[in-house]
Formats: sequence, structure tokens, C-alpha cells
Amino acid sequence: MSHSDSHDHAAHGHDEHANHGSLRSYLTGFVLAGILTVIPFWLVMGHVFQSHWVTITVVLLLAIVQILVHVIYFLHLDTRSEGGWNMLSFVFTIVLVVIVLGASIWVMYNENTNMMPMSPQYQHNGE
Amino acid sequence: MLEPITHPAGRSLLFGRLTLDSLPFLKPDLEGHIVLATLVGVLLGGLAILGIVTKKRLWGYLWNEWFTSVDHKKLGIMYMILGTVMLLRGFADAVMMRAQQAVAFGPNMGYLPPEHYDQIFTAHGSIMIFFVAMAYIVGLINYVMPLQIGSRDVAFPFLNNLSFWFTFWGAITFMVSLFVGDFSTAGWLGYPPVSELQQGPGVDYYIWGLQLSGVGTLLSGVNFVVTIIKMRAPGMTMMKMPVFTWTSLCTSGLIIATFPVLTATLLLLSLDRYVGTHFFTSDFGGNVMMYINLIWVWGHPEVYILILPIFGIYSEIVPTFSGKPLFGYSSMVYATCAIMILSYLVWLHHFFTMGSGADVNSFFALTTMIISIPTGVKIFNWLFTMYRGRVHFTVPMLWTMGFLFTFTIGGMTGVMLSVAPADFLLHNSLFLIAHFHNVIIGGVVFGVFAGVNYWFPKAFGFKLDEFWGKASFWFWQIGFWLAFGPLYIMGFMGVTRRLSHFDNPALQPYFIVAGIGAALIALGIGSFVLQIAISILRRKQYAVGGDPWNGRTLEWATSSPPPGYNFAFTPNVHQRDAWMDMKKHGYQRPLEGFNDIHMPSNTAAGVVIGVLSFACCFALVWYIWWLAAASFVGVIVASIVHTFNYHRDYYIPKDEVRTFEHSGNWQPESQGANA
Amino acid sequence: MSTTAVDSAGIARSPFLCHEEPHAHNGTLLGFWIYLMSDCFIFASLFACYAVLGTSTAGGPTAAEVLDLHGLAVNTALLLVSSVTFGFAMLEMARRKKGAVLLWLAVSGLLAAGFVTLELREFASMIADGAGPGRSAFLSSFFTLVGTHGLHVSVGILWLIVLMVQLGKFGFNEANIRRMQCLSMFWHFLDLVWVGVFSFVYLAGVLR
Amino acid sequence: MTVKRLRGLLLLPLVLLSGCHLALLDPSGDIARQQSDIMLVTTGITLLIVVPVLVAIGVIAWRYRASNKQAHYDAHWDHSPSLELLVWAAPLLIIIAVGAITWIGTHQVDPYRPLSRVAPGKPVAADVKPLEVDVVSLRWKWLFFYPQYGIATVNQLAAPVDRPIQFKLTSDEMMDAFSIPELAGMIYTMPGMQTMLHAVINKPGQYQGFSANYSGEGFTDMRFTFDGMSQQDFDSWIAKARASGGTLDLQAYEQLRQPERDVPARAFGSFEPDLFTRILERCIDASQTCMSQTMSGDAMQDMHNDNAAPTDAAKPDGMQAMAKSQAALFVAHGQPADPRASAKH
Ligand code: HEA
Ligand code: HEA
Ligand code: CUA
Ligand SMILES: [Cu+2]
Repeated sequence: MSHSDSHDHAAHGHDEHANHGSLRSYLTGFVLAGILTVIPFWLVMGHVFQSHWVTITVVLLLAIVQILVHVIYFLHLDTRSEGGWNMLSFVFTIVLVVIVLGASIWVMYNENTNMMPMSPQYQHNGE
Repeated sequence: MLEPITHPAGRSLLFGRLTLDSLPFLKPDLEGHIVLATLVGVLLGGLAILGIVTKKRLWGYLWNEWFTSVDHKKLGIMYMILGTVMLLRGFADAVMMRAQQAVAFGPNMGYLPPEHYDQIFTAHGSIMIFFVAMAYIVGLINYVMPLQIGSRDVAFPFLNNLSFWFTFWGAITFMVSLFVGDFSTAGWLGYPPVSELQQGPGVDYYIWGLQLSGVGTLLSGVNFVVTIIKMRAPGMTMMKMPVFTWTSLCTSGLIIATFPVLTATLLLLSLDRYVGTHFFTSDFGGNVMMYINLIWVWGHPEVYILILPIFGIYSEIVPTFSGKPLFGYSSMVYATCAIMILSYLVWLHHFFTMGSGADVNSFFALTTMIISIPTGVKIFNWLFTMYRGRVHFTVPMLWTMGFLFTFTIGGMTGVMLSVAPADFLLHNSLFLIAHFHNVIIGGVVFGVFAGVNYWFPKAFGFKLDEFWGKASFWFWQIGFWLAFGPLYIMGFMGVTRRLSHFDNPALQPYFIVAGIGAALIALGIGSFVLQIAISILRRKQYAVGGDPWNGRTLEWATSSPPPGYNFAFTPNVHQRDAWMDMKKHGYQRPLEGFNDIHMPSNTAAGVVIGVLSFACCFALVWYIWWLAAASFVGVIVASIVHTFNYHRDYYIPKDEVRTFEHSGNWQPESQGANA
Repeated sequence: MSTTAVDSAGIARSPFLCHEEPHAHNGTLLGFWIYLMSDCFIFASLFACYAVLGTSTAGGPTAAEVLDLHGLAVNTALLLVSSVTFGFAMLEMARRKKGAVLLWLAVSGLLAAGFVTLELREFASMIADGAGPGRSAFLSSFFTLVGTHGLHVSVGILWLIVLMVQLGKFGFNEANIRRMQCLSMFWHFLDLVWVGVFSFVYLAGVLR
Repeated sequence: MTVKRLRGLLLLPLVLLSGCHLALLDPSGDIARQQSDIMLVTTGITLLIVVPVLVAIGVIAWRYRASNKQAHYDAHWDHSPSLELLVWAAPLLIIIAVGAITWIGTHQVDPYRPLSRVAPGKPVAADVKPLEVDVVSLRWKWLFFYPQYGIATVNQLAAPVDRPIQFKLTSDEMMDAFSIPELAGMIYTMPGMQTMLHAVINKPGQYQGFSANYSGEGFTDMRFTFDGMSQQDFDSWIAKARASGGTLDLQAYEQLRQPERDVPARAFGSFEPDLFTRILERCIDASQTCMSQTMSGDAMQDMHNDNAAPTDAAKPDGMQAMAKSQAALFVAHGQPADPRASAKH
């Protein structure tokens, strides 16, 4: 909705409340993201750790860190933008996404071990 | 075995798999005749309406004032009308099921073969949830919430119009399945393998109808949240918001967090059906349980999406008619937020018996029953609001009393189901059917009636008839217990849901009673229709002004019906129950000093995008690929063209505002108190 | 005890009304952010599917056999760089430099187009090798998750083209500035989802 | 005992009224009875709060009706910290009680858990082996294998009274729920998956069994009879089934799995030994690979990958390791028990 006839929003940038970032923040974000990308690739392609599960855990932790980097340096999320509602909705989303992912995996894992023919329990009982 | 159903054999390029055989009303059997009769009826009725509209030259009016309108009040009313039309369909389905189950014993197979019975309960369930209950709720929020926060419209008026058309065409997609092809038999949640294996267009109608309306609902959710956050009148802090607005906020939050899951789940199902992927198949590593898990991630919060705004309605009605502020406002708000979060943690209670271990089951059983705590808090707070009050038993209040009584019992049977070991006995039984009709009818439906009776005078400037309102209430209340009481008992006998025929003749009396109950409910619906009709006839006699009930919140501060701009001056809020506060301080409505008012303009983009989306979905159902592609491109082009329109608003000149403020329906601001 | 005061022009002023229209707050940016949050749930569902079905290979190829980490590295780099170049466009917009904005937008769009092209080539070669989405639940969930992300990127490119036209024609009016801010969020959001995709689907996937 | 009295109270009027048996309130199998007890006790506890609420609705509405000018009217009373504490605390206490019972009960009657008793105060004797029944839900009928007796039946099930039964269940194509309300709570059956149910019947008699999960147009008729009988009757029932001849081999099964409605009961004197496993693993068709083979095929591939990445120690051949260790457990205990349950013993 441009109501530029009333007063010029473009001039004073109505959405100044939002943080637009600076060259510095973009470059910091870029460097951090780059590093956080290179490390997991190196870990996996260079077979750095003995155990796959250690590698997977580290890779996923780095992913979480990198997501935070993106959120802060590229999406400029902070507690002040939009009166805190951006942050609130972000936290709400994270909590529920974690619930969906975590609980779904827990439930499905539990059901699979209970009933899939390849599960140990079946191997044991199902002949 | 699931066959890949995309192979082109036997399909025409032009019409896909749509052939004359797909038209059931051309079949010479009983079913064909029934469908034909219905079709003729619908066509005649439709033509009659078209004729009247044309004769009275209403097309321009409808187009300019309604179809292209971005006014939240008009859209709200259109949602209510859509809900009411779909309700007739849903009710017709319910009556057919009740009739079948009342006669189909032993040698009598009833008049509905299972294939049809299965389509009917599927259609009944999904229509009632998506196009009746959801339409009413979105409609009520649309109408009331912006008024309650002292705003001129929602945050995205065009989007609001678009949402409506998505929902509308979703409903049409369901309706078309009556006359062209058939419908899904997989239940309202579309469980595989039935939904994977059923050939023909039925499941595809279900999928695309829900996808359309789901997108509409999601957009409404975003719209409402931003409206509530951004457009509240100055001074209305979060803890001064009316409770209905709070519940609208929480429901919208849930919509945003769950409807995408529904969209994704249905997308995966359609990929299985259309391109032969293996998400939920029995072979190639697919996993049915994943569908059931995902659909309930949406499905359980969905029932709280339905009930939360309804709790808000009761929270407005009880204080108004008790002549007291709501008891424990902050408890009420916290309870609402608690229900919102908790509802996302309980979905597994719908499949305790699918074989998960005891730890999983007991975890979800506990989270489920914890929801009764905040719900109980609400019930108690309503009671304490009435306590030391002066309770006027108007029609809205009567529905509220019916709700308190009925819902408490329905909630209790819900707690019984949440006790996992008990659910192993009760799952999928008629007890379950009774539970959810108990909470949905006793909660949601009663609440919608309460809300309609409460806000109707606001929307139309006259009250609804008391006598027929009360008649409708008592028919519903008694009819409900007759219709679903026997189902509770049969649940204890272990009778299962979704049966179209019974061997045990001893059950018949129960089903007959249930049928009588449904008939009483029909009388209740009839009384409601009569109530509306009589009130329209006597609208002069029943006319009221801005504040017929001595209301407490801002929607009562403006005229009935409100002007397009809602408030000549944006209210400045100091207290909860802002309007009551204004009245107490001797507020006088100013009659001079108006400003021009900035408003959004109407647009046809929503209608166009809606029609094209429907064409796309219909084409997908019938594999008419060229049409699907063309209309899909059409949707994108129309959207892009729309973004080139930079002039989406206009000003209402102050003279026009002044004229309305001098002429609108205001009178009894002072008389309102003794309603 | 009326609280209504009368001002010099003889107009009743009430403390309960705003006699000046209050400052309107545009909600588009917040609304778009909330839409993005809802999109998270679509991706969450698809990630959940991959988590559950990612090892259900039904005797077909496993993640380690079909996923190409070298191509992935290139793809990731493309997307990350395009995120930054989009940031440059935003910075130029703050200085109202139309030419520079359009240039950086074009660069970002081309990088994203490169990403989509590479992804489509990866898909094509997998399908040609018999590892298409219909082969197993693992591959179904892989193609759907990665494809949904790719579809989002494609929509982003289309949007970017439209916006370049609009910027070129109408300049930095209020609506266009807001659209740039929304597209910027969308762009960075897709990069963020990609972090999840390359870490969870590819890197962790080949090890499971 | 309160449960008994509650049950009596509930049953009396309804039984008079119905001529139908309220199976869920007075079942004939120990598991169903425990479930029913839990249901009644928890319902009783919730009634402690629900009944007062229902009464309060009526009383408050009557007392504070507008026409009653005697009642105290306080237009400003809208909060009270102590009352608000009460409205949160009262339901919380009830839920704590109900929740505790639910938690314990859920573990007690977990369908995967082998029985430890056949009736209250009657533990399972050490030498009793449970009756094994392998169940397949077909479109739209039930197939039962008795591996210990070498017979198979369609739509009829029998078991000796007071002997534990161990059901292993799967489905041919649809998703059903195996349900005999008199015996025990239901459990789903799904293609390619195996669920379990442990139960026992305590009273001789004929009971209804059916599918409790909708599975398409023949679902309504998907019923079977379940007979609880004495050991002698059961033996002669087995003998009769054997005598009825017929072998359920692959061909006969192919025939049987075709969709049919309203199928009469029948018996097969013998069956192809690994048929249930093949149904479960979805390799009835010789051209299909059985799931566990596919899986071990996968495991082989995994090992192959491990060679490519030789650093791994804890890779999912863990799965096989686990299977092995459980096999060891099997030998040690000499009885086929759910590993989770044996952990609980
Ligand atoms: C508006 C819709 C709505 C609402 C509000 C509810 C509310 C509840 N529901 Fe219901 N439910 C449905 C709609 C709804 N449900 C539907 C549609 C289905 C079936 C879908 C299908 O399978 O097709 C279903 C199914 C369903 C199941 C699955 C059963 C099965 O499939 O086997 C369960 C199990 O836990 C359950 C539990 C509950 C509980 C615990 C509540 C609670 O929220 C109730 C809380 C309320 C109270 C408890 C009453 C008031 C409280 C007090 C007076 C305080 C004191 C009380 C106590 C401390 C106990 N519901
Ligand atoms: C909103 C949800 C809703 C509502 C209102 C109803 C209302 C009714 N339902 Fe419902 N029903 C479901 C949701 C609902 N149902 C669902 C989800 C299923 C499961 C489907 C499945 O198995 O997949 C089901 C299944 C179901 C069955 C199938 C049982 C079986 O499995 O065999 C039966 C049997 O008779 C039945 C009967 C009825 C009857 C008689 C009513 C009647 O009480 C009355 C009909 C109601 C109305 C006509 C009016 C509704 C009015 C309003 C909402 C507001 C008022 C309007 C205005 C103010 C304008 N229902
Ligand atoms: Cu107007 Cu800022
Ligand atoms: Cu639920």
C-alpha cells in the first residue's frame, strides 16, 4: 500500500525499526558461515574421526551453530525488531519444530524397533 | 498392490480420465437416480437464484460489494454463509448415516452399500471440520476481532479476500465430487493404505479440496496474527486485550504451526498416488505409521484450533450477561497459552494401540490429561464470573450454560480415553464417536450458536427472536443427548465405528433412539432457520442500536451495523473492557471534527486467482494435464500482474464520515443498559 | 463526571479517542517473517520423513552410494555467495543506488540459477542410474526434501526477476523497498534451510 | 472393593435395559479386566471433581439469576489469589492421581509384555508354555496359525481357559486392529510389521472378535468368533481342525488373500511352515526378496561402505551384534521372551 501522497515513507524508511545490517555484518557472517561449512565437509570427506556417530553429532552441532550465524548476520534477528515479535515467533517455531522432529523420531524409532522385521526384537521372537 | 496410476492408457488428451462413466447421475440404478434428483434440485435452485439475481440486477452489487470486497466484516459474513451451506451438506450426510444404522440389522442390509456409507462418513467428517467448523471460526474471528481491537480492517485485506476464495473453492471441490466421480472412502484423515489403494478420483478430490482450503486457512492465520500484533488501538496492551482476541491469537498461532504439516503430509500422499513414490506404501521401505504420525501432528492441534476461539466467545458472553468483569483474566490468558503449547505435545493419543512401547504411550497419556488442568481453570473462571453476578439468561447465555454442562462431560470422557490402558478398550469404538461429538457439538457448535446470537445484532442491527432461539437450544440439547448417549453405551459393548451393518439385533433400539436424537437436532436446526427468518421479518420491531447488551468491549462502541471504516476515530484504550470504561466515564460520541479515513480498495485478484486454482485442482483430479498446466501458469501470472498494481487504497472523505456518524444506527447507547 | 473536553474550535475531545489518526504500522515484514516460520513446518515435516525413512533403502542404493559430496560443495558455495551478494544489494539500496542494486540482484539470481541447474543435473543423473524417487522410501524422501528446497529457490528467482523489473520501472518506492526486504528474508531463509539439508541429508546421510 | 461396587452400580441399570453385555465393564479375560479396572478407577477419580463442577453449574446459575435480588451482587469482584490458586491446584491434584495410575497401568498391561499371572493371585506356572497364535488380517477376514499344533483357521479362534496366549500379528495389505473386547485391548495389524499381544481368557464361552480399524468396504463383515474352552475341548477342537484336512500352501494362500466379504469360518489341517514369516516379510511372491534379507543386504552394503571409510567401529553391524546378543539371551533363558520384558523381570 503506497500512501506516498500523505507522507513520504521511503524517505525516512518506515521500517527502520528493523536492522538492515552493514557491510561488516554481512562479511562477518559470510566468513563464519564459510568456516562452519568447510569444517563439516572436511570432517566427512577426510574421515577425521574414528566413529561415524561422533562425526554425525559434530556435523549436526555445527549446522545448528551455522543456522544461528545466518539468523543473526543475514536475517538480522534480534530482540528489538518488530517489538520482539520476530524473536518470539522464532523461538515458538524452534520449540515446536524440535517437538515435531524429536517426538516423531522417538515415536517412529520406538514403533520400528517394536515391529519391523529387521529389528532385533523381531530377530529374536519372530521365527 | 498399488499400481502406478499415471500411465496414459485409456485416457484422452483433452479430458484426462474424465469420461461419461464418471458421471454417476447417468447410471440407471438407484444411486444414479438419487444423484440425478439431487443434481436437478441443485441446478433448479441454482438457476432460480441466478434468475433472481439477474432480474433484480444484483450482479453488479454482489460483485462490487461482496465478491471483490476486502472488508473484514463482509468476508466474515461470507464465511458464515459458506459454513451454513456446507452444514446442510454435512447434516444430510449425518442423517443418512443415522438412518442406515437404524435399519441395517441382520438380513436387512440397509439402503446404503458399504462403498457409499464409507464415502458418506468421510465426507461428513471432513466437511464438518474443514468447511463448517473452520468456516464459522474464521468467519467469527474475521468479523469480531478487528472491531474488538479498535482497528479499521485486518493487516492484509486483500489476502483476507484471497483466503476466503481458497476456502470457498476448496468447498466446491468437495461438492463437485458428488456429481462428477466419487469421493474418498478413507475417513476424514485419509489413512493409508485405503487412501493409497483406492483407485479413481475420490481421494484426489479429498486431497486437493483440503490443499486449497488449507492454504486459505494458513493465510488467514498469518493475517490474524499480524492484525492483532500491529493494529491494536493505542493503549491496548497485550494484557488489556479482550479474551476473544487472545484466543484468536493463539488459534492463529496454532494454525501457522500445524497447517503446513497438513499441507506437507497431503503432498506426500499425492506424490505416492501420482508419481509412484514410496512414503506410505507397504513395500519399498514406505511406512504407513509415518502418515498416521504426521496427520495427527496436524490433527490434534486442529481440534484445539476449533475450541480455543469458542472459549473466547464464552469469555465474552459470560461477563456481559453476569454484569461483572471476567474472573481471573490473567489465569484465562495463561490457560489459553498453555493449551496452545500443550496441544502440540499430545498427538500420539490417537494411536496408542498402534504398537508403541509403554514409555511412549504413558508419556503422551500424561501430556494429554495435563490439558484438562488449564481447561478446568477456564470452566472454574466462568463459574466464578457468574458467582456474585446478576445472570441474565438470554439466548447466548443459554447456549453457554448448555456448553458448560455438556462440555464438562465430554471433556471427562476425553480424559477416560487419554488413560492409555482404557483406550486399548475404547479406541475406535462408538464411545470415541460420542466423545468427540460431545466436545464438538457441546463445545464448538453451541459456541457458534452463542456467538451468532450474541453478535448478530452488531452485524445486522436487529436482535434474533428469543422464542425460537430457546426452542432451538432445547431441541439441540435434548437431541444431542439422545443421539449420542446410546453411542456411549454401545461403546461399552465394544461396538466399533464406521460399521454399515450389524448382526446383533439387540443393538437396534439404541440406534433407533440415536436416530430420534438426530431428528430432534434437525428440529433444532429448523428452529434456528425459523429464528433467522422470523427475525428478518420483524427486523423493525427487533431493531437495536450500537450496544444492545450493555457490552464491555470495543465492538459495541460503534454503530450496528458498523460503517465500512468501523470507527470514525480510533479508540484510545485505558483499561480492559475498554467500552465499559468509556461508558463509566460518561463518554460522548463526537459529532464533529472528523478526518479523512484511509481504506484499502476492493480488488478482483482474489476471485481470479481462486477460480484458476480451482481449475488447476479439478484438472489434477482428472489428470487433465494441459488444463492443470495452463491454470497453474495462470495463477502465477495473475499473482504477478497483481503486484504491478500499486494503487490499493483510497480515502473516505470526512464529509461522508460525518454523514454516517449523524445517521447511523446508534440510538440506544443509553437504553442499551436494560437489554 | 464527563471527561470530555472542548477545544478551541468547539470540537469535543475525548481522552478515549485519537483525534489524530494514529501512526499506521505496516505489518508486511512481520507477516512475511511469520509466513517463513510456517514454512519451517513444511520443511520440518519433510526432514522428519527423511529422518525416519532415510535408511529404508529396500535393497536399493544407499545415501553413501548415490550422493555426490563434491557437487554438493559447489552447490553450497553458490548459495552461500549468493546470500552475501544479495546482502550487498540491500546495502546499495540503503544508499539508493539503483544500478548497483540491479547488478547485485542479477549476480545473486545467476548464482541461484547455477545452484538449481546443478541440482537438476544431479537429479537427472541419479534417475538415469535407476535411483529415482520411486526406487525406495529413502529416495522418495530425499528427492522430495531436496526438491522442495530447490522449488523454493526457483520461486525466489522468479520473484527476483519480477522485482528487478519493478525496481527498474518504478524505482525505490515504499512498496518496492518492502518487497526487497521480504525477498531478502526469503533468500537468506533458503540458505538457512540449505544448511540443514547439506548437513543432515548429505553429510550425515552418507554416514548413517 | 470399590471397583466392584462401582461396576455393579454401573452395570445394573444398563443390563436391565439392554439385553446386551457391556463387555468393557465386565470382561472375561484378565488383561481386559485390568484395563477395565484402570478405566473405572480413573473415571471414579475424575468424577470427584466433575460431579461438583456439574452441581456448581446448576447451583450458581440458579442462585445468581438476575431475578433473584437477594443474592449478593458485587460488580467489581474479578480476582482472588487464593481462589485462583485453588482452580489450578484442584485439577492438578486429580491429574496427578490419574496420571500415576495411568503410568503404572500402561506398563502393566503393555501388550508386548508376557503375562506374569493368569488371574488375580494366580501366577503363571513355571512349566506352562503360552499358546502361540500367529494372526494375519486379510481383506476382509482373519487368518490364524497355530504353530505349536500345525493347523491354521480362518475366522475362528479358540484357546484353552487360563492358559496365556501369545499373539504375533501382521497384515496382508490393509491396516486393521485385532480386537476381542472380552479378552484384551486391541492392537493394530500392519503389512510388513509385526505387533504383539499377550492375553488370557478366564471364562469358557463364545466371544466376538473383529477388526476395530476401518480397512475398506468389507470391513463391516470382518468378524470372527473366539471360543474360550477347557483343555479337553481345545484338544478335540485341534483334532477336528487337523482332521478337516487341506493344506494352506502358497497357492491356497494366494486364493485366500483375494478380497472377499462375509467369509465363513474354516480350518486347514496343516500349513506351509514359513508362511507367516513370508507374509510378514512380504515375499509370498517368489520374485520378491524378504525384508530381513533386504536388510541384511543393506547391512552388507554398510560394511562395504565401512571398508571405504575404515575408521568406523560402532557402525550398524551393531544391529547384527544386538541380534546376536539377544540370541545369546534366548539361549540363556531358554524361553522366547520380549527382551524389554525380560529386562523388567
Ligand atoms: C473440539 C474438539 C475436541 C476437544 C476440545 C477435545 C478434548 C479432549 N480430547 Fe478429544 N477428540 C476429538 C475432538 C476433541 N477432543 C476428536 C475429533 C477425536 C477423534 C478423531 C477421530 O479419531 O476421528 C478425539 C479423540 C480423542 C482421543 C483419541 C481416542 C482414540 O482414538 O482412541 C483422546 C485420547 O486421549 C482424546 C482426549 C481428549 C482430552 C483429554 C481432551 C481434553 O482437552 C478435555 C479437557 C476438558 C475437561 C477435562 C473438562 C473440563 C474440566 C474440568 C471440569 C476440570 C476438572 C477435570 C479434571 C481434572 C479431569 N480425544
Ligand atoms: C464439526 C464436526 C462435526 C459435527 C458438527 C458433527 C455432527 C453430527 N455428526 Fe458427526 N462426525 C464428525 C464430525 C462432526 N459431526 C467426524 C470428524 C466424524 C468421523 C468421520 C470419520 O469416521 O472419518 C463424524 C462421524 C459421524 C458418524 C459416523 C459414525 C461411524 O463411524 O459410523 C455419525 C453417525 O451417525 C455422525 C453423526 C453426526 C450427527 C447426527 C451430527 C448432528 O449432531 C448434527 C449435525 C450438525 C449440524 C447440522 C449443525 C452444525 C452446526 C454448527 C456447526 C453451527 C451452527 C450454525 C449456525 C449458527 C449458522 N458423525
Ligand atoms: Cu509514516 Cu513512518
Ligand atoms: Cu486429540
